[in-house]
Amino acid sequence: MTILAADVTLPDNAGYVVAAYLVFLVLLLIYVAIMATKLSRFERELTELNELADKERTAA
Amino acid sequence: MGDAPAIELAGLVRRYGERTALDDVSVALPAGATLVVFGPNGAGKSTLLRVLATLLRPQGGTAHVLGEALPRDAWKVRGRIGLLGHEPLLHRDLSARENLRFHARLHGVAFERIDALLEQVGLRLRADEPIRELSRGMVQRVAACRTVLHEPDVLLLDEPTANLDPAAADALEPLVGRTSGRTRVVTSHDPARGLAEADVVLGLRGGRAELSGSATEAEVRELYR
Amino acid sequence: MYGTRLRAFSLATLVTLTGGFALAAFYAPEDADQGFMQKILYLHVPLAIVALCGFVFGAVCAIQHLRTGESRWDLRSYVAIHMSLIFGAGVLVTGSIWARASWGHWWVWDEPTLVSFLIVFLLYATYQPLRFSIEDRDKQARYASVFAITAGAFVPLNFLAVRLAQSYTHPRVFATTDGGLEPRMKVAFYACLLGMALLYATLWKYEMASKNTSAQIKALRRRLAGDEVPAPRRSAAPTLESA
Amino acid sequence: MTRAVNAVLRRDLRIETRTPQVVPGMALFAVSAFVVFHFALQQRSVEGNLAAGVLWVTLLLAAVLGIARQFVADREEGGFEGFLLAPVDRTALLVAKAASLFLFLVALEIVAVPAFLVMLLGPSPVEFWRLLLALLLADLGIAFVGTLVGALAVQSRARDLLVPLLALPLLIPLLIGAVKLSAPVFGGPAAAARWPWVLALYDLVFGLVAYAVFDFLLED
Repeated sequence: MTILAADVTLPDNAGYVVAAYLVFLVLLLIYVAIMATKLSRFERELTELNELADKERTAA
Repeated sequence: MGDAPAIELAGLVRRYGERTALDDVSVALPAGATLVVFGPNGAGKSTLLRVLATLLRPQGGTAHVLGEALPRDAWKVRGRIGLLGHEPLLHRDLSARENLRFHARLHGVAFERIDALLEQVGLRLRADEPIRELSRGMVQRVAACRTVLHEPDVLLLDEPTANLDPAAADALEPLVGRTSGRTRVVTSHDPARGLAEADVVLGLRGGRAELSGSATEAEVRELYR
Repeated sequence: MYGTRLRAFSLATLVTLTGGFALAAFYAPEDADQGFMQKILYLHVPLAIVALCGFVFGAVCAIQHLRTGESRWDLRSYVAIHMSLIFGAGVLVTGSIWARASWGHWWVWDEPTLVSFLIVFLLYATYQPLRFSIEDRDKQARYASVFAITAGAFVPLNFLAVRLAQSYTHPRVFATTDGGLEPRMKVAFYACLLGMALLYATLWKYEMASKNTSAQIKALRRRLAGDEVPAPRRSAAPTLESA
Repeated sequence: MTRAVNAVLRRDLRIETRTPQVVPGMALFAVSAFVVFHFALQQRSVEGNLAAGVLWVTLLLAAVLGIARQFVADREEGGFEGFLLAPVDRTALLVAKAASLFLFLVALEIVAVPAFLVMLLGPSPVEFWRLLLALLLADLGIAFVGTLVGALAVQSRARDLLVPLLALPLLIPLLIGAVKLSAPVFGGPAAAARWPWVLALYDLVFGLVAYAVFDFLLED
């Protein structure tokens, strides 16, 4: 039965440990991905604003 | 009280999130006088009254009501002002008398005054009916009773006679009209009638004071253009 | 400015967290009862402690916000709770994996710390819906702060009640961090805890810097668009006053 | 302070007696829930921990209904503003609202507890005072937390959704204490002596928290 899983030897349990650390890694990577989208949005917006500023200067 | 103005605003600013509802509004009103505020819908009239009523904090500039600075001394001002707005601030399931008793308890006013006021506005016989069974004009009369229940020094009236027929509007006059002898701030959409009762005029558009002090009817009409 | 010292924070996090995990893997001995899988402790418990401290930090910022009325404190509180929620998700998943490894079930109700954590997590999960359902910015910020303070007070009470309610049937490795762990385990554990705290701080700074940047860009856009930009305004879902 | 508490409390009770909504709604819900439990559990009667659980879950959910209605009249009919315009301490609103919620809960329990004893409970109750103590302490806690949650949620668009989402997790410690304390009444395991104190601590903490933060929910 599964209750006895605690007695199982190392190789079986190692999977769970690795899985737990993987979860942590995945969460971090998701965060990196979210930050990446934000960063690219900032870049796009700043480029756009820069062009806008250039136009204003030539107009003035 | 001396010569200190009853209401004094200097550079008043109030925002709702992104939108600026009042922008750099200044005005002074002597005690016992009437200030009429004109302006199209959304110009900031109601916001102005809510700031004066201590319901909204000013976010810039200074506001003094009855010599007390808002919002710091707001608690000293409460109880000396009466607000009559679009909402009657009455519970629909309770009768006029029960509603007024609630406010009388809050303000520490004796119940005898309730009967006197209801008599004065001719609602004594209907005082025990739930508010929801009264007509719009009657509700507004009860709301006027609520406004003056605690003998406020300053009245803040947000289009008190809007949607009322002339007879109903006249019934409010002795309580909250010019003859009540109180300092009054009234908002209005009606240039002729508004100017007739105004000692001081304030014209708002987009939160800014376009007219201040005195104005002609033509100038007021220009606000709505 | 929240970007300052961000690099130092990132490096410190990198060093301590990898160092901590390395200690946990190679230096700390295996647990006598639980064997290798006890190694989850070095991940799960620091995560949980840091997440809870983050919630408390959010409550402290919320108190500051109500006292001063400055929107930057609201932003700090928001970001703290936001990060703690992410960490909390990690806690629940790793805790569940540990329960599976050690007792054979994905979820056990007689592990009071984990159960308490679930309740706290459920409560805080309402934080964002609450914010989004209040339109007026000032009011939203104020109500969110009231929530953060209430929930902050709830955290210890909840742990107390849940712990008292449980019978101690299972061997508990980490409830007695001071007494139960042998010295080498302790070293590894505290290294991991420090690393995790640094990670939280770093991510918090990242998020603050990002929110600040987005507020600055918005302000710049307004300036360039030529509208008369009124003096400081409060802007989108909680961001800074774009000064 | 007493003057304002008195005014608000009287008004709330008057509204409820004039057009009864909250208390009958909660009571009806509780009785319906007992019927639902009967069929869902497929049992003629319950006892012990199960009985305590059924009773407290029902009371808690009924309380959530009451919490959601608590400030609706104030918001829709200008009760907030009417109160804020008066020269009174704003804490009075918290006290009055908590008191009225407390009274509504007592009224609910006067109906729901006998209904539970008759409809679902198997063994006859022993040491009934334990249940009364649990009800008293829990009602106090629900009154504070409920007033806070009600005021928090009433300004939001998703009020009906937020109230249970906020209130249920917050009330879990209280539920634990109440169930532990009242289980012996229905033939459950004996309760440790500490549970009344845990409940009292809960009441104290949330009473203080509500007192500290309530003002900020009223400003505009």
